[in-house]
Amino acid sequence: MAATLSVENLNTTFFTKAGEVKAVDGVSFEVDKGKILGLVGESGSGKTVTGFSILGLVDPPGRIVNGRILFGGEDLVQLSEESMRHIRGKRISTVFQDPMMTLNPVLRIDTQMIEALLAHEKMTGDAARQRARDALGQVGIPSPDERLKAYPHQFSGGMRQRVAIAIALLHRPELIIADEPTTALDVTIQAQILFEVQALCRESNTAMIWITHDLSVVAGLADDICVMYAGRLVETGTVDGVLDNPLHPYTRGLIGSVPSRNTRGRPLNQIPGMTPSMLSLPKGCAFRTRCAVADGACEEQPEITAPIDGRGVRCFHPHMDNPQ
Amino acid sequence: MTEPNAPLVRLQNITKRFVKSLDLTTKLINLVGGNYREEVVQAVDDVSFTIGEGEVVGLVGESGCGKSTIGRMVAGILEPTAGAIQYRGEDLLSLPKAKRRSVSLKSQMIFQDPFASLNPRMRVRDIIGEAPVAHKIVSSDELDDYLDEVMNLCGLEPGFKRRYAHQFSGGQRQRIGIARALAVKPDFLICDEAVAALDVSIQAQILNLFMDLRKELGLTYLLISHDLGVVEHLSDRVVIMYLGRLVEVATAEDLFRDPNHPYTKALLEEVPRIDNRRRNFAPVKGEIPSPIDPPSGCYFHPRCPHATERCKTEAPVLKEIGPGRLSACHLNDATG
Amino acid sequence: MTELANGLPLAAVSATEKAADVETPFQRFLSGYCESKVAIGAFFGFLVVLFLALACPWISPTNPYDLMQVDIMENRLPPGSARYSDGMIYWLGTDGQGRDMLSGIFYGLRTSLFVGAMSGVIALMLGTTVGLTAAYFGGRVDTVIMRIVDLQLSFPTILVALMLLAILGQGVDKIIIALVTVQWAYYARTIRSQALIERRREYIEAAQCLALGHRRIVFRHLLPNCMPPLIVVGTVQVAHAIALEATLSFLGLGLPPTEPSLGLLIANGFDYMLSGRYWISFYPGVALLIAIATINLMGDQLRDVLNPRLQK
Amino acid sequence: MTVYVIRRLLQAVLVIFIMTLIVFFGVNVIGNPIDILVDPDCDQACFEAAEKALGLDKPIIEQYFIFVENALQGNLGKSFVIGMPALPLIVERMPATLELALSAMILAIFTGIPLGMWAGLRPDSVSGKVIMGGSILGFSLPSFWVGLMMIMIFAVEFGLLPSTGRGETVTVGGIRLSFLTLDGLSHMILPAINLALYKISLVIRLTRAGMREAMHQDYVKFARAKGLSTTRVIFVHVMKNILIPVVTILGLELGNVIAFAVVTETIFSWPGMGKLIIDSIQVLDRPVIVAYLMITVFMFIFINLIVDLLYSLIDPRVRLQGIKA
Repeated sequence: MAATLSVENLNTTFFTKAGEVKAVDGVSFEVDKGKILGLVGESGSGKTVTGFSILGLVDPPGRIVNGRILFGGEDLVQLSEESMRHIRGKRISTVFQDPMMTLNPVLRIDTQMIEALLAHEKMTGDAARQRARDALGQVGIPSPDERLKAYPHQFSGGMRQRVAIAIALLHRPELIIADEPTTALDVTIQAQILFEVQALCRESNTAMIWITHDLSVVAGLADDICVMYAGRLVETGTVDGVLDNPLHPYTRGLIGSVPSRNTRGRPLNQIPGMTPSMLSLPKGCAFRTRCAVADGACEEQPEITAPIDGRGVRCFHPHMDNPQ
Repeated sequence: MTEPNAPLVRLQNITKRFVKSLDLTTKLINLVGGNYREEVVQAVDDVSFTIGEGEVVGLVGESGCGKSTIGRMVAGILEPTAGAIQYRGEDLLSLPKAKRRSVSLKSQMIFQDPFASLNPRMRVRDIIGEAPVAHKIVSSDELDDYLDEVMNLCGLEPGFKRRYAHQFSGGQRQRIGIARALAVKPDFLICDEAVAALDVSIQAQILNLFMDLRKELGLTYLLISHDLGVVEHLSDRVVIMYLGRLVEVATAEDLFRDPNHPYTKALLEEVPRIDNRRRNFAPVKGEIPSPIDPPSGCYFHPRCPHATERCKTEAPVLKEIGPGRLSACHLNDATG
Repeated sequence: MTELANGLPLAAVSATEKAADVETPFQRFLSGYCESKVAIGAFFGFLVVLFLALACPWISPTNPYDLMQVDIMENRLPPGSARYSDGMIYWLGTDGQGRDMLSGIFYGLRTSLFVGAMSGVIALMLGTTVGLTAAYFGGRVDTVIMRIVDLQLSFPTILVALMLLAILGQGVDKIIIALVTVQWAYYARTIRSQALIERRREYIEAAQCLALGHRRIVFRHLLPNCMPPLIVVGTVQVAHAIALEATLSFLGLGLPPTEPSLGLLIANGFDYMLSGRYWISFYPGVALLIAIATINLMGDQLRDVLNPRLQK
Repeated sequence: MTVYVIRRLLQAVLVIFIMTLIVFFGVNVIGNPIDILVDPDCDQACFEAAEKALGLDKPIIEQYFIFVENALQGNLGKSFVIGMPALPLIVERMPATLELALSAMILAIFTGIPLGMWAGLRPDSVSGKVIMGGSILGFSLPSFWVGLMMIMIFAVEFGLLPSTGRGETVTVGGIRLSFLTLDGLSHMILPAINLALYKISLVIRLTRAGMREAMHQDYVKFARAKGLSTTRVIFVHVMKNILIPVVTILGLELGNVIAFAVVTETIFSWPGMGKLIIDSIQVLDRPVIVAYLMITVFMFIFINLIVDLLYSLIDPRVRLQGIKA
């Protein structure tokens, strides 16, 4: 069975005044129907740009310089803006981080929902309103009829994010790209959203890419993980595989950095140094300068290898002494 | 965990109200029969707890629960509307001005936003060195050596003294903020979401720095955070807040092993954990109510799975339910 | 201690750092400003205007207000004509009284820039004081001050200035008073809103937490960070003041004929224009345009460079 | 919302009261009109008689109360010079000024907004840069000088357009209007453009700045991610967000345009209120000055009030605050 989405060797570069920034550098992954892929990385790792690249929404000075994005048998990179527009919102939809910013503050919710429907389907205004109302109900918004007439600022943060999710679900998309959708929310509200997203994906068999910096959220939600560092994928695999047996030193460091009940009273296993500037990455492996096991070999760029079945790691010295 | 012998800071019935008072027009309208009332936000409602010498107390709650307001009152940036704050047994608010200044210097705050918390027009040496010189902790001649010492302590390269804040990354900026606080030789650090804005790997560095400083300098911490992982990692005791009120106080061990209050339980249930895979999220229902218009009785009752009639009318008081454990829930009365 | 420090690549940095590594906010501002060639051009253009205005007693061919040097018979000569007595060229012609236009423009620039700068500086100081007071004290003081500011701003500047001058009469001091009156409110509003934003920022809270004195917080922490929008407003207002002064003088309400500004020169030419003697009004207008445009162009780039949203 | 309206109304009344004080006492400081009006050969008796006839012999406080009492009845005094009641004198001139001001505003809106949008959408294109350069020029051009140059080029050199007066007018409902006749329209072109020039630049800059800011907002990206067409994103999502501030500022600028008409009317001999006030200031015709000020104050307060209320109607965010307050 072909994957819903298959990204092959994607390169997105920003041509800034200060120099070229390879925000996404040779990224490849697949998402299957009904599966949730967690795309994990710290700020500046290129995870958001990856999402925008799939949607064809990379703004100048950035552009996709290389690679293929296969979706439903078509290469999205090659599609015209007009054909891309028919995919966006209909077959691939998105949820962004800050629900305060993603809904237009001066347009009513019904306007914003109905326009999304009419952009892709011919239907009467009444039918569209009906669909919008049902979608609000589906994501657990009480009294959707009244809420349709409200403006975004009349909703709480959690409710706004629900509206955004309702809009994303309007056309029953094949793929949802969710970019840190719960980061701005409180724990109890985050749990509600995660619960609903999970249920909706399972019901409708939608594939999803969940972009986040938070390993814990991915642990609870996703099936597979891709870890990004400085624009490159450094490790891929199933959630259990990667979190229980991380191969890349960066992934190991990242997991060790998360405070939890096991680390109580002990120093965290921190990664030294800072995230390098994307304008002056170290030659070869970008993680080299912060890595404990780096040696001369790392001055060359490592390729992704699969030392274990179903796993991928971009490292000359993957951590192998704990194979399960 | 033994009950700390000497409390460093004691909060007694602290209340903070923010009032948006009526303007002339609304008063005039009220005169002719209008019914406009002042908008009152009870940010902190009758909160009491202590922080022992050398202890790390975690203050946990969701947005709008008043945890930052408490931090700012303890740090002396805000004044409580009612109640008393004692520092080593001295009532901070009734001290004479000069004395109060020197006492409140002993409590320093680490802020959330590493960008907004450093003055962009000052060099690192002034950011860190201004206060110690102003308060005559060091003379300006000795300042350089002193700065080297403080900066080394915080993992900052002393050679960077002449730089401006914009030349540093988020993690380094946070270290500068910590150095600024430590430079006035405080006993007590209030960390208000001090790692929330940082990347995970940098966050770990700063958390380790906090632990090392505690060992090195015998500091006491009030750790304000929404992140239960961080709180569990560092705290000795934990205080849970909901909508301006205390909900539960317990040692970290007790609390995370056996939470008492339904809200605490819900929080612990729902915090995502790295060792918790593909779980079924079972969230608590409802929204966080607005502090302008809180529910009656127990503030948590509209969302509580165990709420009874009593919870709707009567606000539960914080009661001792075990050694060093307090909880504000009517359920504890029923069970024993 | 080494364990603490391992978060940083210490070895890579030498303990004594070179001055070049330290980028001051001013240097950052400068490199931002220099990104636009137009802005650099505007800056040098403005320097030239400023030089002409300052140095005019020494560089202008004649002193147009020294009656000894003016020959009333040589009035309304077109540009390029030569003086009868010594053959000096009137590059831009002469006006209705036979004065050299070029010299008149230099002197006019001097007056215009002086009035613009002077009123700008006074209005800035007044507005800053009032605005900071409002922001710092808040409450009733703030309400009263801001009501006055709103009131002032709801009336068109030209109208207020017109009325003031009608009351006060003509004169450099009078027009400066009028310009300050119509301008201070812009500065006050700008600094107040900026101060209210900055006051809530964490570095101010940090300073309070460090128990620094109020005066130190206001002048060392708050004020310097409120400057950027003030500078932007300042350039716009100075340009505006120069234009306004010229307009008022043109209407015969600004400066007296003894203190010729560019507006007055243009007004003088109005009468001759219909007979095709364009130069008496045209060239002073060009000079005025250059002075205002260079300031506006600089202000435009300043706005981009100092915009906090674009900084980071 | 009602509170908001009441609050604004109360403020307006207060402002008008303060303005009567300022205007009246301010204007009374201007030189003594008797000196100008009365024959220099006039003796003391005739001097006093003139003073009495004009009501200038009474204490100034009393004069003020008489002034307020009369003003409330619509009587703002008689012109010293023309001898006509000041109020009708000004009201008669008002349509000419309003006609000019409104056409300038319309010009500003219909050229400024499209140009600003274009420049905002393509900030780095040649056309975008030209528009911005033009707007800086428009911002910097002293409008009185531009007026002169326009007269010189279009009226003197080429004789294309008339440079003075209103031309042929049509009376509609007792109001004389120029823009309904071809001749009148040709008389209006130069002054209207002259008056509009600065505002066009302002609108371009406001629109462009708003456009550039809005284009980077997440809601625009989200709208695009919904698959909306570019036209819809720009003309619904972006436009509505920019138009709110632009329209608000323009509303407030209307007062400014009316005031600045003073200059344009003087240059083009347009027989409006502005020309009248300049003439009156020059002869110290106190009642006319006072009447003009009171009328403009009233007008500005009215305009500001309407704009504020409209603003709170068109911006949903303000509307909610109003309800809460």
